[in-house]
Amino acid sequence: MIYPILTLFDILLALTLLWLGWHLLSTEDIFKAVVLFISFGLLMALTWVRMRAPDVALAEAALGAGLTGPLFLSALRRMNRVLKGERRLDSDENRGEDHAKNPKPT
Amino acid sequence: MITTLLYSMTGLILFGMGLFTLIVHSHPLRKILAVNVMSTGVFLILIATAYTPLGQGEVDPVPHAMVLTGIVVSVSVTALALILACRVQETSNLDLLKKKTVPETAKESTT
Amino acid sequence: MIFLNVDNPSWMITPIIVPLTAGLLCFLFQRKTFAIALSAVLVNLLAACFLIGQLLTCGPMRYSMGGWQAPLGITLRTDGPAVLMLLMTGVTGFAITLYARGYFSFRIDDPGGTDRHQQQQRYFWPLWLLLLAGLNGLFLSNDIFNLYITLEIIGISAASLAALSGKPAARLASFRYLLSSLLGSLTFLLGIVFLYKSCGLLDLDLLRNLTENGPGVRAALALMSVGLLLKTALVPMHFWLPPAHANALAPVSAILSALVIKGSFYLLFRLWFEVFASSITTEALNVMGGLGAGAILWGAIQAMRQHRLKLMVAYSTVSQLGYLFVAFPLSRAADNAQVWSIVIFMAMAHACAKSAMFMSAGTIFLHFGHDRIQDLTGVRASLPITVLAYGIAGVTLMGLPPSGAFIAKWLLLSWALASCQWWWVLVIIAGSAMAMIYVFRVISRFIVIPEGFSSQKLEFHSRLLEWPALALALISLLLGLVAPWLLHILAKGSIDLTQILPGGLP
Amino acid sequence: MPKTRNRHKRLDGFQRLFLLLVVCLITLLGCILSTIPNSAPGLADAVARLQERSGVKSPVTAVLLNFRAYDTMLEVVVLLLAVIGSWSLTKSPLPEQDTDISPVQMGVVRLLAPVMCLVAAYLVWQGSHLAGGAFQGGAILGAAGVLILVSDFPWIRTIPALPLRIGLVLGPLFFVGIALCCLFFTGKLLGYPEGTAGWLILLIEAACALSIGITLASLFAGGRPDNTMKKIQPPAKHPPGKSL
Repeated sequence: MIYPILTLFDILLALTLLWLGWHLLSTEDIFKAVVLFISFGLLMALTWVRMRAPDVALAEAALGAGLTGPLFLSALRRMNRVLKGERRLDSDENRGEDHAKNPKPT
Repeated sequence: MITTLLYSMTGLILFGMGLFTLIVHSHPLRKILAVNVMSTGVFLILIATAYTPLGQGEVDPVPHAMVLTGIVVSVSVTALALILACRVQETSNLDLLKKKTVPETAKESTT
Repeated sequence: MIFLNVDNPSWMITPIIVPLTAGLLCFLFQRKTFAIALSAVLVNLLAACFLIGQLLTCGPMRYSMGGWQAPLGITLRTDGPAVLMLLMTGVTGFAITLYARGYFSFRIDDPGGTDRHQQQQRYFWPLWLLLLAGLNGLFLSNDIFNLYITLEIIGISAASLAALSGKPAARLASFRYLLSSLLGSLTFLLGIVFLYKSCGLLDLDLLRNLTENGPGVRAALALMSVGLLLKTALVPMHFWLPPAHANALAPVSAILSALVIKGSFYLLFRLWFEVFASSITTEALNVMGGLGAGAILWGAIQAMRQHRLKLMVAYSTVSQLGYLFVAFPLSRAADNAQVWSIVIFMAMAHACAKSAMFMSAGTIFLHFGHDRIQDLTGVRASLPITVLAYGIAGVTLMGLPPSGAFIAKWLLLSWALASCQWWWVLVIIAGSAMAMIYVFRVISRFIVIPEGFSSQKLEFHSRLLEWPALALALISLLLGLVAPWLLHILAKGSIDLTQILPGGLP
Repeated sequence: MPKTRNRHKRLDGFQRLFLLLVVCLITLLGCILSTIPNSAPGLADAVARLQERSGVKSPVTAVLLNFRAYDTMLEVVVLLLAVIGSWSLTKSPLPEQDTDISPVQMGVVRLLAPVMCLVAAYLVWQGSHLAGGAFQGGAILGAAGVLILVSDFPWIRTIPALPLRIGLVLGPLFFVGIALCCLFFTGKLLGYPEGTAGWLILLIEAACALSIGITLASLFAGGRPDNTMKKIQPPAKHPPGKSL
């Protein structure tokens, strides 16, 4: 009977999902969180396969891991660059004229 | 049935964890991650609802279509939120940077 | 040409498809965007009027997308509230489009920072038109998952619009707005999941006919309500609204305050009083009324304390939203069409008045370079029409006759007295009195002309900056006079249960 | 629940209260969720009954692009909206001189990108009978785009804005166009004429996959392309006069 094995697999998968989810949300290091998030996405793809949703699994694998992860990583890099002071200079950035016009709301 | 329940609960707990993190943590990236985890939780419940074990009939495809739609929506919103967060970060440091690099900003303002 | 018949339900897709296509074209071409946008909003307005006519002659209608009937396919429907909200969006949207044209050309003609303003204008039009399409889709849709997608369209475009001004404060506010809006839609989606799990249906008509009333449906309703309340910014969840609305560009503030909030409120109201009317308890209604009362008082108090004009107007939005929710507990004393009439009146009057107010505030900001209430003396000399528009819109906010808000408040008061719930009377009167204070506090500044004041700034004058605001303010004022006509539409379009198909597939 | 394990020390009063609230809420929702009887029929039967009229064999594709195609149409617009929003926020920060690409990476990208495009095309094509479709194909295309963007080929910076915009709008506009054509021919928006559903769906999927791919890549690029098109130099720390 395949049923108990499958249930065991389900429980393991669910616990791993929860564990990953909790860790990615609570680690101090954002980079680590993003990496955990990518693996979380891959595990989700596995879950979708288990739930007999191959379409969703394909989309999750491609989008969740293949795109959201890089998106987060590039945003993280961009933010770190800001923190380090190597800010990119835009020609369309605010020149502070609106600052002059509006004092801080009280 | 038990599978549906198990995965539904997992999804619900993921939703709760995301909600908690979204409100409590202040880092913008963390907030966006939290929203993603929340949405994954919701999708998991929906897919688990549609699940029927092998050999007991077809899986309901409508929730699958809904989740596909939802995943794409959540990716696009995530991307927008990330870019917005970067811009917030960049411009909120602007005042600080201005004091440090006065000549640069002066040059910049000639455009 | 069979589909050009007046009674063809296909007409109801016009307000969705036309702004959608126009928005795509605006993004594609980036030239002549104003012409595209203007024709789109004009067609939209005409379509709204046409749909009202169609409703009056043919009654409420259903339209199945792609010919697939209800349980599986997506249906749209028109009824009284929906077409009136379409009309509200059409009128307000038309005026806002004209104003936005004036606003951006003023900013672009302004020396300095031209490129930035051109960029703003370039992205404003597609975002606004797609937002309009999303709103119209929300008003017409009859499918709960489709409603979720329209909510997402509205949320994303509204947040992008709010960030358009490029100020750091606006970006931060927009980020918060986006996150709140996301949280709201996710909660809404969770509600849909609960609903689908317990009913297996997505169509609102079929859901209404369902007798099942278990805990699953209640939980679904609660989740969806919380999500929508977050998007509507009822008081404990209003934190995102004032900064987002006050820091945006003036036309954007008008759009956000007048239309975007009404979208989610309309959906909430429809869910409570139409779809799940049988699951609603008196306690839940009282909770909503209590929150509404809190919103009225808290928003008004905050509005009185503000030093910046746009923030004040934004807090006044928080306050005015409260009246919409006070109608909830009083609904037990009235029938369905009456509750709709009060809410629709209030929403329409507020949409026109609040957009007029934000437009006036924007014009004043453009001409004076700031909006500190303290220093806005003598605006009357430079911008008499704007001040007039502001004053008339203020009359509506206070709820004086003959404005539409007066009718709504009058109905609210009479129901409260009829059902012996006098505490609502106190709240409504207090809210109106405080509205009077915060409106007059600003107007008194505008009107006073200090000694030695010279109004030399008139060379910037643009008609598009002033007249749309005045027109909207006048509409909001005169809405009370056409009240019987609006009531007729609502009564005509009230929900006719016999019309609904019993879940038949083709 | 592992919720409280790690952060006991740093939770202040509000956070504890909120944690309690969330736990209560989730427990309540969990109880309700577990009591919902699994009796709701869902829409699986309806889909199965109408499957052969949809023109495709895969039920999910049938739902996405025929029965509930209106949802999908709006949802493609949501994607586009995200791009418009991001373009309105900022310019793309991509060009950076200091990333030097190793030849190995170059070779990998040169090999992988066409393969991914092929996979994407295959996914779109097989969407009519197996798992796959516009979103999956578009996602793969987008991933290919991300790969190319990361490798920082010099020609990326010279992509003019107009073709990019055409690529972005193509999918939604094509979808709306087909919808309106259907309205013209059958009197129903998105009601495909008899017998043409399969082809039309494939066409829509191809256009949408292309647009979704470009959309996702643009989202990764993180902003609007520079209209000046001369930006071979990195924008960082050079006088902006040159870039205009």
